[in-house]
Amino acid sequence: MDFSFTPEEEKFRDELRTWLEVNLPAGWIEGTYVMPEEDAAKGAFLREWQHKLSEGGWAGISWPKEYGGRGASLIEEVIYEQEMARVKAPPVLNIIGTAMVGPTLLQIGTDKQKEQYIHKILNGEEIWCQGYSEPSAGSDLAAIQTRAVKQGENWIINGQKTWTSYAHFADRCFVLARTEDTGKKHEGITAFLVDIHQEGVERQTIRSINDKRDFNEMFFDNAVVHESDIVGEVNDGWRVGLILLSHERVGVARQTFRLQKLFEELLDLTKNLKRNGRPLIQDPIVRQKLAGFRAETRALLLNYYRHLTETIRNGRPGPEGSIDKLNSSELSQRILSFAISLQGESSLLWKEDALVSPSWQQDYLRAYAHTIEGGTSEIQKNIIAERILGLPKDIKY
Amino acid sequence: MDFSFTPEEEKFRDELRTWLEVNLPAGWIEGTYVMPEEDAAKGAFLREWQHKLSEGGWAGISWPKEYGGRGASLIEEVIYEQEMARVKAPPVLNIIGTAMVGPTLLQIGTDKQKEQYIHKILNGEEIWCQGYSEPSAGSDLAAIQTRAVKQGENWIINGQKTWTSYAHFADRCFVLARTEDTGKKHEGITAFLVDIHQEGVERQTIRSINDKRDFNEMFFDNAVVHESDIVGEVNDGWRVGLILLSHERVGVARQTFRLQKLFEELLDLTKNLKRNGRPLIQDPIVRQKLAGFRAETRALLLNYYRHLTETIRNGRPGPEGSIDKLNSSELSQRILSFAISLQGESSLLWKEDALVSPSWQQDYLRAYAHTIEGGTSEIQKNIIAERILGLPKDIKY
Amino acid sequence: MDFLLNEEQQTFQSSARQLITSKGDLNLSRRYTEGEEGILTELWTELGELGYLGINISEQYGGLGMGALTLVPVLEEIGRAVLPGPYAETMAFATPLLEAYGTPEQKQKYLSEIAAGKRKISIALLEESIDFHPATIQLEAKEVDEGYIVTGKKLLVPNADVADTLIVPVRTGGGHGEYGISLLLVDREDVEWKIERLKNLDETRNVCNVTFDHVHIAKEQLLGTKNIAWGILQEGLVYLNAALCSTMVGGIEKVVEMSTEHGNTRMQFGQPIGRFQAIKHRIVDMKLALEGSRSLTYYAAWAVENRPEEMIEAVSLAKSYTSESYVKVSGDNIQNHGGLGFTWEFDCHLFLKRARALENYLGSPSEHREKVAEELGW
Amino acid sequence: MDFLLNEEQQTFQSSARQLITSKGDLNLSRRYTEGEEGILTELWTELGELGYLGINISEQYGGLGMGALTLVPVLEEIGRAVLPGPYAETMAFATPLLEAYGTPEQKQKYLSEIAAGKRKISIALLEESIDFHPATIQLEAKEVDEGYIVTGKKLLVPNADVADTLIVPVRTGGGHGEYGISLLLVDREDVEWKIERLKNLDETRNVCNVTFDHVHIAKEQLLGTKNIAWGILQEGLVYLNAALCSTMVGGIEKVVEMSTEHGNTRMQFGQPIGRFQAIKHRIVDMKLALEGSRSLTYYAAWAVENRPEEMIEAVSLAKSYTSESYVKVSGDNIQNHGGLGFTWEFDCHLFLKRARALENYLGSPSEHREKVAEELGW
Repeated sequence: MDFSFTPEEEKFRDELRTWLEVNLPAGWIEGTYVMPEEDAAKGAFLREWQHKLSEGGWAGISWPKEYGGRGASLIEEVIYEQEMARVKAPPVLNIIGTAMVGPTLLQIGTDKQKEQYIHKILNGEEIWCQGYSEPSAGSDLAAIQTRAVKQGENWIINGQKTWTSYAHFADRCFVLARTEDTGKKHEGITAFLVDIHQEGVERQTIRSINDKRDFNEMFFDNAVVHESDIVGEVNDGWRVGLILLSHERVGVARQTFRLQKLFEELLDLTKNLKRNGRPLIQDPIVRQKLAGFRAETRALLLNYYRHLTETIRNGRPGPEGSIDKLNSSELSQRILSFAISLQGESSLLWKEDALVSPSWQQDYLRAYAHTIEGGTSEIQKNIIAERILGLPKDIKY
Repeated sequence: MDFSFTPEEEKFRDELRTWLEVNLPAGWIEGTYVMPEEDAAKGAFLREWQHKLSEGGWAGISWPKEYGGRGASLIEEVIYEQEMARVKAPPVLNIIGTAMVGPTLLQIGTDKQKEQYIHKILNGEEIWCQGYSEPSAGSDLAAIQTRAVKQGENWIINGQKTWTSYAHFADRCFVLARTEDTGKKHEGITAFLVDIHQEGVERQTIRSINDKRDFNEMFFDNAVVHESDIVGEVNDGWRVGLILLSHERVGVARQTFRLQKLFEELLDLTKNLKRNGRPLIQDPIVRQKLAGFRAETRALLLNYYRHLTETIRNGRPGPEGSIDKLNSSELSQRILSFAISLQGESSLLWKEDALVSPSWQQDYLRAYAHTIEGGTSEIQKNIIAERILGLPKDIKY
Repeated sequence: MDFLLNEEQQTFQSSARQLITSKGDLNLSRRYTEGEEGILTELWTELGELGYLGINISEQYGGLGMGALTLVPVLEEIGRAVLPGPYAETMAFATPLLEAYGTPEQKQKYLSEIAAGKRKISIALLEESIDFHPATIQLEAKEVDEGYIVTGKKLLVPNADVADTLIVPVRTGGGHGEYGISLLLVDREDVEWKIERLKNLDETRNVCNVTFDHVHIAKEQLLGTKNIAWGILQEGLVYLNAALCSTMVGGIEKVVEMSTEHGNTRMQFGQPIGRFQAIKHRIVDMKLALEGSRSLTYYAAWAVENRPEEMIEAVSLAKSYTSESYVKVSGDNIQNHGGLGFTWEFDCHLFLKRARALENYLGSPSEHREKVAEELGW
Repeated sequence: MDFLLNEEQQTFQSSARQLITSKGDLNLSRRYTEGEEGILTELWTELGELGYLGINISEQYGGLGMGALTLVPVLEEIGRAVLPGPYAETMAFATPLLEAYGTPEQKQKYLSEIAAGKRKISIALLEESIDFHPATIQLEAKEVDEGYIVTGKKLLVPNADVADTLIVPVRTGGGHGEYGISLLLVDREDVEWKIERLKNLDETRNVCNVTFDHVHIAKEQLLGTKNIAWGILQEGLVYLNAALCSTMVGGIEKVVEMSTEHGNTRMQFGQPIGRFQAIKHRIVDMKLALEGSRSLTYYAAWAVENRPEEMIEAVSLAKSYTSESYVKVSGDNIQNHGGLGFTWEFDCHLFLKRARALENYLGSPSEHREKVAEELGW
């Protein structure tokens, strides 16, 4: 066992740190600068951050050097997530492009696709979103009802996608649509690269319970896509979708590191808040809870390192990522819920009237989605049961 | 709402209390007299107690007066359970006979059956047990594989039953056996009254994790039963079994009342045990746990009263009994587990070396069966989901 | 032995539900949060007309002269629809205290107006420290010839923006102990108070900071005896906590129904999701929380009316159990609904936010558990 | 970055498992509890022959000269089979203390014999109060010319009936504080002690009360410095707690496997019961507990060897988390097995009982949590 990083890895970390110090908005790390709320300003802010990342060479670090990436190792990717979590870096607007669509096109895209899209993904000129989920295809991912029909050289898409992050700031969308009915739901799906600046595509933001609008519904009404914008083969889209997901090499690294920091923030909260004149951290009941959460956040991190070691040894990530995903999402809910309880009667104040920092209330509400998005906790449990433990699959219906 | 009892009901209670004071073994209530462990002595003790109950008219209180019962009302039955729980009365050896087989025969038995069995059930002359569970028919109650084949006026039974309480002290057994294969597992079952003092029946006690031997496996190897000992019609045994169970009118009354007392015992434990020189009850963490358990035991009792009120208003018990069963079994496990933890390094001492009283360790281990016997917690949840909430049934396989 | 609502109480429950449903159910709250504050006045008038605002008010003041227990069904319905407005504070705090300690003039005025749906009352309790013990009550009420001059601030006052009257614990004597605390009835029509409406998660229930700047309160507005009102206040808070529990039970019940409905109708993998035991058994756990909350809460309400010697324990047991259940269950309801539950447009979050708002209001769950311990002499 | 056992450690694990399996796995414990105490000596000899008793003993005494981390795989296997005997006490308490504080003569004698499988060592810690702080150590060791006269009683000493040596904290000075505590090595071949074997749930691990009646201990038997051994004792207990965690991880792992196996094979309603999400997801929760326990425990063992500044926190985190997990998971395993799990003949209960025995041994989960808080300066 060895928890150290090589000098090269530390150099990579230092370089990133230095870059972040220079490039993060003034006051970001201290928490005095807050990301704008209003759509236009927020979009501008995110584009600007994307632009900086691209310029600095921090947008697609795992991309090959010849395409403008850094050819980062797995450990470097982990360090990247660690540093980004440390400063609670702003969200990456083009994450779908840089982390998934780009690498997928590099792997299986046509020359034309590479030429047309790759460069603009990395430099942030074109923002991508993804169209997987549909109102009827939530946990049942493959139950896609959006249809594409061939018409000459084009395909005509009709249907509805939902929960597409940042679609309202995006230019293009990776869409899975049904192109044939074989009766088997994983068959007959095709992957399209769709220009969403067209008449046939409408976007509508979804207001979330934390009063944010980061997700969208997308409506396709005779949207047009040229056949050259099909990724892989027609009717082979399910496999293409899996390839896309396989580029998520570091799993829930960011959330895992974020939770380490969250625990420190919780600790500060208990040091600063008082009940009956005494800091909460002196309350034996609170101390028990804190030590319990400390154990769980450490277990999360150490599990992550153990699974990472397995990934390194095996050359690719195994299903253990589901364990980390499940743990991190459930734990974040419990820690944040506890942090809310600690704030007593003031816990319900939010936004500019929040007792301590509005991020507690925001993050708390946002955490309710953690156990839903990216595969619900129930789905993760099925994956762990079936793929790790070898328990029977659910009845196939 | 009204939590009082009528003068008649209180008179019933007083009569029982007085009787118990006279008839319980000396030192029983104080806990200085402990039931013998060894089989023969235990059997004798239980027979003696059964005999006393029968003589005192406390063996089958809900039986009609003409058959020697008291025709007790539902509330009187509840009071009976309450008083028995209060003194932690010894188990009733012939409970299967008095609470289930007897009432069933009175309801649907033949005249011959009534004449032959009823009297000896109530007076404790013949002890009954029940043969429902089988090694392959646990939660899947109807998956009975024990078979009975007609041979002249007799039926020949082959198979195995398990988890029959006190079968080693019993004389007769209510047995469900398969008499026809229709392909539907609830069909083709017949209910038999079997004399178990015959060559074709063997009994073997099961040693439980608490080192007790109260349950049995029963092996039927060409056991013989006369056709006059069939209850109800041939192949109608599943319905007969349900009738038998329906005589359980007061649900988990005894356990519910027992838990109220258990909580008081837990309280005493925290008053008497010290850590670092201070009674545990002064530890804020322990106080929180205690108040939490207090809420749960009160909720259990009040739920019970609410469901009882519904039973009285509707004339018969509904599926809410499953809520009480689930809650009481799970809660008893948690309370007892906590009581063990409180005993620190000494918690593992048991039997005559137990730190406080051996009953803590015994009851703790015994409680692991509470969530299994009489329908597992998982089965109770299905019943609550399907029969109370109206959620979909599990897939039928 | 009878532990269910009686027929009359059941009738109250179903007619309250009918009224609220007919007026739009959860849409009432929605509209209120979107600025249609007039619906509250309208609702109040109708509640008054149907007698729901006079349940526990003496008949001589236009009420029905019933006990706290009969409030239970109406409180449940209020909570079920996450309705705005200080119903619990008015009926379960102001009303019983006025009945018990009000002067004949106060009773005449306030109780009649409450029963008629013309007066909503809230309570302005907290000050700089959000702790709750005598030392924290420091709002100065300086005695002058004709009454009191009140100066200072009360924090996190629920529904202060819609209340017609605030009951305000003030300090008229002593320093930091129980002695010296008095209750004042402060009416909107008589005096000015400055309200700062705070942004809070539960937009169906506004909380405000209230500032009194040399406000003159007539001495007739004293509720109970001067300087020794701490005990009265405590008594009122027990009643109010019991009532809050009933509103939470109503919310929990609705949430269980929502999850059940969704479990029966939402299809995934070709099955209603309520067939999957992960969902199915979770809804059962929610139902168990409902059963326990309702039983403890019924009993607390019954004890308030019939067993003063058990009342404090019963209410604190109910509050700790029910408020934690409500938070848990309303969160589970979001999970059961998946993405839908995370949207503002769908109703799941209304319950979670109300649960959070009530969780620590007038004592956190662990404070109530400690109170049980003290009350039982542990 | 590398957080897994290395190849050598993995080899230790698989060969230890092979040995234990070949000798009967859980049947070893069964036979031991049924009176065949000879199997322990036999097992110990074989463990010695394979080097498992010399892992962390210097090569000059016949050991392998490795660190505490390399004990982990063997400890896991010991726990997996719920084996009897003081392996953890011998290897993770006595050995490191002897290595660090033993005289050359002590090292020569004890370490060589441990490595050869000829000496099992346990620790006799508790006295009348089962609390654990300096004041509770009152066993008097009166200094005489050639050594100490020890009189009194130690309680709940694990494996005292099979240990060849007990390490006994005694009081050689002071009153109730840390000063005055010394450690004595007490050998069965030299002195007599009276053993009262106690009835305890975990019959695979006997605990005894040990009485010393004017027992004379030679002064060469003092381990470390007289009067100031409290710190040494604390250090040893940290090592021992880390080792206990590894044995628990082994037990948890086995329990998860048992439930998985049963879930795949036990049929009810025409299906393997592991298809029902109630069972399936519960086994997943058990697996999660295993993962967390193993990670925290690996890290604790690594910190013992590599990060003394984090060691105390790491071990207490691991102990609190792992011991609670073990109790939970071994109980769930019974539930998953239904009636079968409730029988003495089936193995489920062995794990539950071992979990209970270790839960509070050398600090309860909540005491360890409080220790974390203190260690981190909260």
